Amino acid sequence: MAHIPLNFPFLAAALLVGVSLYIIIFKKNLIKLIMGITMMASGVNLFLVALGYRAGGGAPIYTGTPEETMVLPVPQALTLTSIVINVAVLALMLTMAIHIYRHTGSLDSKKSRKLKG
Amino acid sequence: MAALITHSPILIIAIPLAAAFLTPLIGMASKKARNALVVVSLTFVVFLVFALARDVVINGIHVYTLGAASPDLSIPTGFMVPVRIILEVDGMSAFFGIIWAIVSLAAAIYSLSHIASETGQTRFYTLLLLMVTGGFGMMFTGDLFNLFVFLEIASISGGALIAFRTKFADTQEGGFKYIVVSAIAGLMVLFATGILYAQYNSLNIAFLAQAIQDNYTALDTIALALLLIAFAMKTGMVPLHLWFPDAYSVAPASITGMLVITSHACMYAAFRVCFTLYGGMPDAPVVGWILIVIGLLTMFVGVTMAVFQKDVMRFMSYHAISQLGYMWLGVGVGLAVLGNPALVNPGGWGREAVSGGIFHILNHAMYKPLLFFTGGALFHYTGTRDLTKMGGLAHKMKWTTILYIIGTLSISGIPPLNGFSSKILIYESVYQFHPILTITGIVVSILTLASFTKAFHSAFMGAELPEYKGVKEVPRSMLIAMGILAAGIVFITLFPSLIVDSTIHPAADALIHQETYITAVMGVAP
Amino acid sequence: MLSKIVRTVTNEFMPVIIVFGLYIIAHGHLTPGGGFQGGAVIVSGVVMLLVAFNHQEVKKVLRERLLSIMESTGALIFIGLAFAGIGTAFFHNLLVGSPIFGRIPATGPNPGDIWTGGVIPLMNFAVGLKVAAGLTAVVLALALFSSGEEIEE
Amino acid sequence: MRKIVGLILWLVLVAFLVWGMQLIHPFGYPDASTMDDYMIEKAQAETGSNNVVTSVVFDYRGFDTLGEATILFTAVTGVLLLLRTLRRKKESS
Repeated sequence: MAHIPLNFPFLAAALLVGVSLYIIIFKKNLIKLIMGITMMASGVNLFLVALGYRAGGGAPIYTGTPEETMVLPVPQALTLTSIVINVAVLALMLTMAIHIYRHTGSLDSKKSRKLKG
Repeated sequence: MAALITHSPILIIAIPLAAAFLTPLIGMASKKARNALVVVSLTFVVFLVFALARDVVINGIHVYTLGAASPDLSIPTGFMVPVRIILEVDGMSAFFGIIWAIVSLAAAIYSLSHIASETGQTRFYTLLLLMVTGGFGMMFTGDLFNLFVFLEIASISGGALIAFRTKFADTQEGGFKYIVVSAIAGLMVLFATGILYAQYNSLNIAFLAQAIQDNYTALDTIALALLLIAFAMKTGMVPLHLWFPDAYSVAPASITGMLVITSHACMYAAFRVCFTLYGGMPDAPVVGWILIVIGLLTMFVGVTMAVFQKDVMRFMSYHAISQLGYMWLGVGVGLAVLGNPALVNPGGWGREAVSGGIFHILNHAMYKPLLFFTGGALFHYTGTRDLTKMGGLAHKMKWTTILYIIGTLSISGIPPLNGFSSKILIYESVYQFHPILTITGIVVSILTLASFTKAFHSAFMGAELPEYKGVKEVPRSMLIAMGILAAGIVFITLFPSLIVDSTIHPAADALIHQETYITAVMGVAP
Repeated sequence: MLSKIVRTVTNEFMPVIIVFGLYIIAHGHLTPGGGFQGGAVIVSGVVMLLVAFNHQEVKKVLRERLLSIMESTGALIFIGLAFAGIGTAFFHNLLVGSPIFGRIPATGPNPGDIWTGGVIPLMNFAVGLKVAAGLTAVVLALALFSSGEEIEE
Repeated sequence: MRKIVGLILWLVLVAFLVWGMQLIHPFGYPDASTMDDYMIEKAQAETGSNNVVTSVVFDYRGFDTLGEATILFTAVTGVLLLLRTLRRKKESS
């Protein structure tokens, strides 16, 4: 495979993180904020998994596979861990968003802000 | 006993974890057994931590390889690179471990009566134990990805505990902000981990440190920036501090005390990154200067914001931010002069600056949870956190008043107390770097004393208010918890030089001498 | 509650989903998959039940207390297996070479043998139990929560 | 004003990241793979597992997985803790 001039997979991951950072900084809706964080997690996961790819490599599993080069296994394990962690964070954030909505009747982080500082 | 010491790094992490998994099962059967399990497991951990710390000071760094044929086999035989996850406990980790063990035990004891009347207690204690696990994991691990995992354990359990009192809206907002900040910080750490992994194909801190020392690239700078921003965000450094008082003021008081130490754990991670991982980099002075400037800003902004607060917990949270600035200042000065061996070796003021910063962490970890606990005691009976509504509580809560005074004198650095001994260490050494730093420190200290006196006056002094006729002294377990921390303060006050020689200097040396950390895992280069 | 067709299809598919989840868990050390993935597959079946049936009925079958016990048990088995290796080092895979799951496969590509992997298959089962019970509890709690809102307003 | 400062900061951050991505090794050709090659080579003999990813997840980096399971446990406990009051209200009504 020829050398890719712009390193597209990594670039895609960086742009995904960038877009999600924009959402996190500028959007006021709590659900949009949560979506931004989930997108950022996807970007980071994409980055991790792309790191482990070896040109022409197959999955690092020996069961019934032909002899071939294998991609790096560690990034896949890290991605697996990071996905589960993000599910956990997502569940907790949604629960709190539900509670905030119940207390204030709004998902707008500007309106629901009772605290100063 | 020798086997216990060998396995103690993992036992300290695994015992609270196993206890956390057991708590829901035992909590169904009996509340007393559950409380006993929590207290007993944490007490056992305290003993293990002290034994481990003693051994680390005497025998040097402890390395524990998980799953290997032998715990000290950090690199597989006939191979050059560490493969498995390695726990690495040096003077710095052991020092933080001691703090975390003591404060978490005190917080657990404090909770026994502080949340006795609320629902969901079993889950509360489960999360508390999980938070303890997360903190210890962060402090003891020698693996960058493992650090991220434990950072997430500590933050998720912390966020859920902040939102424990679901009937108030502000707890939910505080918890939400905490979780969001932690999630973003965690993802940044993960991104940086990925960048380092891409270059060196390893996740071990010691291996990466060696690789970075040999070959410093632009990508390393990006990773350093991401890691520093993430950890600074989690500790509440000034441009990124807005979430900090919101989250810390609404949690149950026992949890606030623990959250202060998780801040310190993130600070530990930042120090580990600056000194150990990036200790061999050429632009350490630049990073040192950044830490100094931000430290000064943090000190000043924190204390000025605190002066205007009416909510007792918010008031103390802003003071926590301000105190964290002292530690960044002391350690930042040490980092700025790291390249000069004459200054960071024994006797040099660079080493004293780092020691001062670290000593201040110990003192802060004793008096700030104590102050938060007294704030919680006020809330426990008055049901309000508003200082203007309190008054005359000294008549009813004598012990709480005395403990509050101890904490106040300590945080303001009044001479005989422990806060003074660490601040003087910082002032003296930092003066030789630049006098203006010391002057700012003293000004902040005076402002701290002034605002705490004002708060003391409005809460405790004055005539008894009619609405607080029924207020009693706080329950015994809360007094015991506060007593543990106050005893720590008194002990440090009485024997400052003993503490500095036996724990602070080993911790500072562990930070300064990157090479000992590396050789403990990688072995001596042939 | 949805129409009869949906409910019947759900009833028929539920065992298939559970078996598929168990397959993914059991073959975690041979093919892509493992405890987390298989547990998530089983939870997807529970979500299907929640969509098709009234969640009150689902709650009658899956009690929160039971789920909590299952989750803690799974976690305890996992950490127990990790503790079992502490004679050498925490997390040491002590079953490699033993009669239970102890066979060592030939190096290089091979057809695969279920009795390999040491503690790995056991850990997969523990994690699968934990994930299935834990995520079910979360999904149920959120579903019951939203139904509570509907009733109140 | 605040918005403009935020926008500038964001642009700097994104430019920083995009620039950094160009410095990473070309996609598909990792710079170093010593640790991973060790695992691919030795996983079958040391852990008995044909699936190298599983052997990494449960053996070489098993402690991470314990942490991962713990995080899930934490989140489940946290969610059930936070939703407790509301469900009690519903049951009583």
